[in-house]
Amino acid sequence: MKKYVKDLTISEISYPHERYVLLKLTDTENLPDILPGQFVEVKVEGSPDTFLRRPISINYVDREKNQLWLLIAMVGEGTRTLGCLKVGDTLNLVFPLGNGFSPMRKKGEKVLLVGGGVGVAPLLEYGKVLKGQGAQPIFLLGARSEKDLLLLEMFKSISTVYVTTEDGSAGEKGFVTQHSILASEHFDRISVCGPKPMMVSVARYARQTDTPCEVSLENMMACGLGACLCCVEKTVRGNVCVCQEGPVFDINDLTWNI
Amino acid sequence: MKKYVKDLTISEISYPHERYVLLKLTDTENLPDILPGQFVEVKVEGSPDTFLRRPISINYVDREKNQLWLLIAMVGEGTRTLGCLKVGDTLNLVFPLGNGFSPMRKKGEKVLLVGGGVGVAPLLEYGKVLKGQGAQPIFLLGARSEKDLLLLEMFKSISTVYVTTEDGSAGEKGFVTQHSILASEHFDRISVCGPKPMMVSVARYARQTDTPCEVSLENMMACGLGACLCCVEKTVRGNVCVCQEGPVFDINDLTWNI
Amino acid sequence: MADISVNIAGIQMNSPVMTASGTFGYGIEFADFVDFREIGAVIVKGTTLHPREGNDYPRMVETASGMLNCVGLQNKGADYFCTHIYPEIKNLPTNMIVNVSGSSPEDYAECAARIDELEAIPAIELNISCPNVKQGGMAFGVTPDGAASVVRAVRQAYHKPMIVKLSPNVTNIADIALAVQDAGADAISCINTLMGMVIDIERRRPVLSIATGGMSGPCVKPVAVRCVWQVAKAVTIPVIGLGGIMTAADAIEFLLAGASAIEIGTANFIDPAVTMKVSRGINEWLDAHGCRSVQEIVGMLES
Amino acid sequence: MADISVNIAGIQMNSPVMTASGTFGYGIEFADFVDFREIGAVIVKGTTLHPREGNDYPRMVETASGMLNCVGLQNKGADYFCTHIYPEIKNLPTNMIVNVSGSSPEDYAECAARIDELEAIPAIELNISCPNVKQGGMAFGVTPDGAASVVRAVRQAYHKPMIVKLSPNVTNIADIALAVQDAGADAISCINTLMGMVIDIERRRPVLSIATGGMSGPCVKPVAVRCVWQVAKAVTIPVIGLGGIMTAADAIEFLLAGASAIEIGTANFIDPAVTMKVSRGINEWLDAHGCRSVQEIVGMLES
Ligand SMILES: Cc1cc2nc3c(=O)[nH]c(=O)nc-3n(C[C@H](O)[C@H](O)[C@H](O)COP(=O)(O)OP(=O)(O)OC[C@H]3O[C@@H](n4cnc5c(N)ncnc54)[C@H](O)[C@@H]3O)c2cc1C
Ligand SMILES: Cc1cc2nc3c(=O)[nH]c(=O)nc-3n(C[C@H](O)[C@H](O)[C@H](O)COP(=O)(O)OP(=O)(O)OC[C@H]3O[C@@H](n4cnc5c(N)ncnc54)[C@H](O)[C@@H]3O)c2cc1C
Ligand SMILES: Cc1cc2nc3c(=O)[nH]c(=O)nc-3n(C[C@H](O)[C@H](O)[C@H](O)COP(=O)(O)O)c2cc1C
Ligand SMILES: Cc1cc2nc3c(=O)[nH]c(=O)nc-3n(C[C@H](O)[C@H](O)[C@H](O)COP(=O)(O)O)c2cc1C
Ligand code: FES
Ligand code: FES
Repeated sequence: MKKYVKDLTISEISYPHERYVLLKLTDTENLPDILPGQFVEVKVEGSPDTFLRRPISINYVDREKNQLWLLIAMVGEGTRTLGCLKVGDTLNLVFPLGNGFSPMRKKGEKVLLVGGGVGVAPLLEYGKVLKGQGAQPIFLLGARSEKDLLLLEMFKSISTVYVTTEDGSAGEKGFVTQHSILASEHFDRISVCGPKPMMVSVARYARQTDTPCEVSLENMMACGLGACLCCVEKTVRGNVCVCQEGPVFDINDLTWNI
Repeated sequence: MKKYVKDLTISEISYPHERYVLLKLTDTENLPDILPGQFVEVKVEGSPDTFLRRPISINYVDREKNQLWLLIAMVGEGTRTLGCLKVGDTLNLVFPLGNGFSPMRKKGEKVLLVGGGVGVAPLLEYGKVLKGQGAQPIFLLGARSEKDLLLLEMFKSISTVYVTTEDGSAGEKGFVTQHSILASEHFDRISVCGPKPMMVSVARYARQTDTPCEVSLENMMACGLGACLCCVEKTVRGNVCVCQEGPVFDINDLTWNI
Repeated sequence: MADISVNIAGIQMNSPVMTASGTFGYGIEFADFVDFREIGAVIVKGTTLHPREGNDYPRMVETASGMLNCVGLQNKGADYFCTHIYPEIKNLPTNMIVNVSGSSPEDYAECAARIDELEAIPAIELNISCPNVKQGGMAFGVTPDGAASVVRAVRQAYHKPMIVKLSPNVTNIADIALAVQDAGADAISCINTLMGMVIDIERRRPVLSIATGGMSGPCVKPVAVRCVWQVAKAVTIPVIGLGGIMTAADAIEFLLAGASAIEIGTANFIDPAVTMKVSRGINEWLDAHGCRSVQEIVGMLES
Repeated sequence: MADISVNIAGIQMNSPVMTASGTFGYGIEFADFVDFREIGAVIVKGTTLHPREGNDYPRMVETASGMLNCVGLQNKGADYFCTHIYPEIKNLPTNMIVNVSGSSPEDYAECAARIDELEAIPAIELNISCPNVKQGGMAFGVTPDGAASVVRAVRQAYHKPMIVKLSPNVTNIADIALAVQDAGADAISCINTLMGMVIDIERRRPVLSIATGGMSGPCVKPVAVRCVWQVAKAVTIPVIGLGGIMTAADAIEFLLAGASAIEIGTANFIDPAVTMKVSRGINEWLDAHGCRSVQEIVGMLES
């Protein structure tokens, strides 16, 4: 897939949560082809402590408005600087990067999309695309408490959403792997994005139930292009670049202890 | 004199010229004692290329409003970043630094204050103070053309202003040292701030006419406190720190070839 | 338009701008961003005789105006390179130079000998300065004798132009430069990374898997310019300068310091099109300063 | 409140935070900003036996996240220090340590002997690593033998604690550390500046008057942490870490790497109160992490 480096203009900004910012970026030309699960490398201007670009998943692609959305957790200098941008500012992106989630494998398949924290970001686009292809995506989103559930209405507009919160303020109380849906329903496959411990426990569940499962990793990156070999993950084929052969991996390719 | 490091708030911003910004900063406490010709060291936030503070002369002190003015030429990354600040932003200053211009030496003395480019900055405060002390300051300001004359009305509100412009668009055509006032009037002493070649030629005139003369230097500085010894100027007493024993020097102390 | 072509030890280049090994993959990763005809050479990933898995993750940490890496020469070995990668890159329209590493002079020589057979590879860059492998090049690269022994061994086995890449982590880089010149190097490139360390204070351990790593990026530029200046004064063979170059102005600094060409590494991560832009920027600078060729400024410091 | 007092080679300090030589004048320049009781020591300007005018202006240039300087040890000499400066600073409520330089072992020793007589100076720091004077310390500091010869000479003449300051511009800093330990050093401080160069491309000449200068500031921190880690592993005497420290978190990095105390240099130019703030910040960090004293973290890297 052809990659681009270009400036997109921020046309909308919202703050779904005090620690998160949602940037809607508009391209002057048509947006290029993008697969769900791919990411961008963002250049952060005006932050002396941010030298490298920052990898951010593509949250949603709105072809009608020619918009690309980024949902960003403000965790450090770089992402906080992104959170201070204003409508009309431009953002320089290298994109689209990485492999993306699997496309629909069979018509009508039931795919459970499990997200935690800001890991929900790429699942929105993925759910939309799967549904468009004729699959049946179902979301299972975990958060600390109700207010930490991000873009819930958007997810609901696409498909069924199950929720767990650690404090029980919304959905079922507990972690995603404790949700009753996992016991009561069968899924053709699972895709997960979120904190590593969450991904590990979902992968464990998948392995136990013999469900195909892919996870989206967030290794530290320098180039995002497969050139520097900094972002490697150990796999059954040896060290591979998460930015190029990932960020999405079949759990059977990884050497995780599950 | 006691030095401070503190945040002042920008209460007014104007652009007397496309390449200059005038910042009026307000202190929450009373401004400390400040001598004309002293300077501040400004911390520039959000500019990855600006590591050190930037020395800027104190342009004017408005005790009624508790304001300190900085007149800044946007020449590089640091000063351009200062030019993008907004009302309400704060600026961290270390001040007041340096020795300052000579106070009035005798009642009614006629002091010629010669400024060029952004070098006019400290002369505004100096003229005001001299006048207040009972001296007779007279300004001679040089610029490339009429539009490059900065804060002219402010200068006029204090005392007589003579002007030269290189293109003749205002005042007499030529350099400050060519102004007819130098031939026609006698001055008790001269103070100069501006580009080095200008200071050298005024110093030469002063030497020829036996007029006491002081100049304000702009050597590159790191600490501004006399600690690092980076800003030295050769003097008859050896290398001395411009930030501490200057920026104002009697021309007889310097080893300039005049 | 000024003439920015250069000839480095017999390798004719369209531009003095090359890519630094380990930062540009095999070139193809940047095909969407760079017109290869506009750059002088692509220096590909460090290649060793045998395959290497490299160091464990994490291999990278950001620093003030730069980064540390400890990739540790991950690559599939010389044979794999010759049979699988070479065919894919040999027709890229620029000089494809292979960066060669090893753990003994014999190792280096054997690896170089394999590359020697590849027609479309006009030169190698010998990395005797990688700080990230225990038994790797760094041990050789830091003494004049060690450096010379590797270069002599490779010189026997390799018959095309040989660039030798030096480490800045030494007391006297000019001595090492002289030793590798005497041992048969055709050109010298410097600098490789500066050895550094970052500690994660919350976890109370080094961030990088092998504790230390090599620092690169704008933060090292003054050290690199100094090294190039010292080396260029000492040797008669061409010097290729690198370390922290982000802009054409940075590149001009190296050329004035005595470099006949330059490489760009870490900056490719910030802007994948940077090599092409710097190449054009050098040309514009030369035009604006009335220089007809890049040669007119190499080493032209006033004194 | 944790106990942040430290004892470095017999010098009792209220805090592990000292000021780095050449960046804090004689201390008095910072009297309006710093409460001296809150810092461990002020290490004053480099002092030499005879007065020195230092290098010509320009002596400073900004770099990416740092700066280069080539002050060149401007000072009025040991006698002037003893008669004019010492009386003014001897009552400052902290340890006043004199940084001593020279151009021969005898020179160093004679200068140190003068300082030995000053009751209120509890220690000296021997600068065998200044990159900015031709005939200066750098030549000694870069070989184990050279370094040891200076330290031995001074050890004869000076009877109080002696800190020896090392250069990072060497192939193997641990070797030099061992040599100065064997020669009688009571503590080691590292690093001094990294040698670099910046070229003004418009004027086609080096910005600094003597072409090269010493780099300091955040850009050198990873190199400094690595040096401290290497030295602390090699020696048994205390190590004082410095190079690019701006915050308490930076200081903790050095302590974890094995430094028993730290110095702050260039950061004083950005925030004249930084030493006091870092000292307080270390205390807060220790409290927040359940440590009762700074000793609990010195060298405490997990492996
Ligand atoms: C493929 C990929 C997709 C991502 N998608 C998103 C997304 O859609 N939304 C989002 O908010 N974040 C996403 N991240 C994580 C995001 O890149 C980091 O949060 C960001 O780089 C932190 O930058 P900073 O300057 O704010 O923080 P820093 O000050 O650099 O670091 C703050 C904290 O974040 C951690 N961190 C820094 N960089 C990374 C990284 N690359 N990966 C993981 N942790 C890191 C650090 O270890 C540190 O604990 C993604 C990461 C990857 C690799
Ligand atoms: C005592 C003193 C008082 C000053 N007062 C004023 C003032 O009132 N208003 C004002 O606009 N400027 C003043 N200056 C100059 C001002 O400090 C510089 O213009 C500023 O530091 C440039 O910073 P920058 O990041 O924008 O430019 P940089 O990118 O750092 O440099 C741009 C250009 O400015 C030159 N420059 C950089 N620093 C200095 C410096 N310290 N002195 C002289 N030239 C420099 C560089 O050589 C370069 O050519 C004063 C300087 C001193 C020493
Ligand atoms: C991620 C990474 C990997 C590198 N791998 C190699 C390598 O395999 N061989 C080599 O000679 N240099 C390697 N280097 C060093 C660079 O080629 C270059 O010498 C150094 O980064 C300084 O240049 P820069 O500041 O422009 O990056 C690597 C550098 C980085 C950042
Ligand atoms: C302007 C300046 C002058 C210095 N003078 C001396 C000196 O006289 N003696 C010395 O041992 N170190 C001197 N140094 C080195 C510092 O003490 C310190 O080792 C170095 O700057 C690294 O620390 P930092 O990054 O915190 O500044 C000087 C540094 C600077 C920036
Ligand atoms: S980030 Fe460079 S290879 Fe993945
Ligand atoms: S700027 Fe440091 S002594 Fe003047």
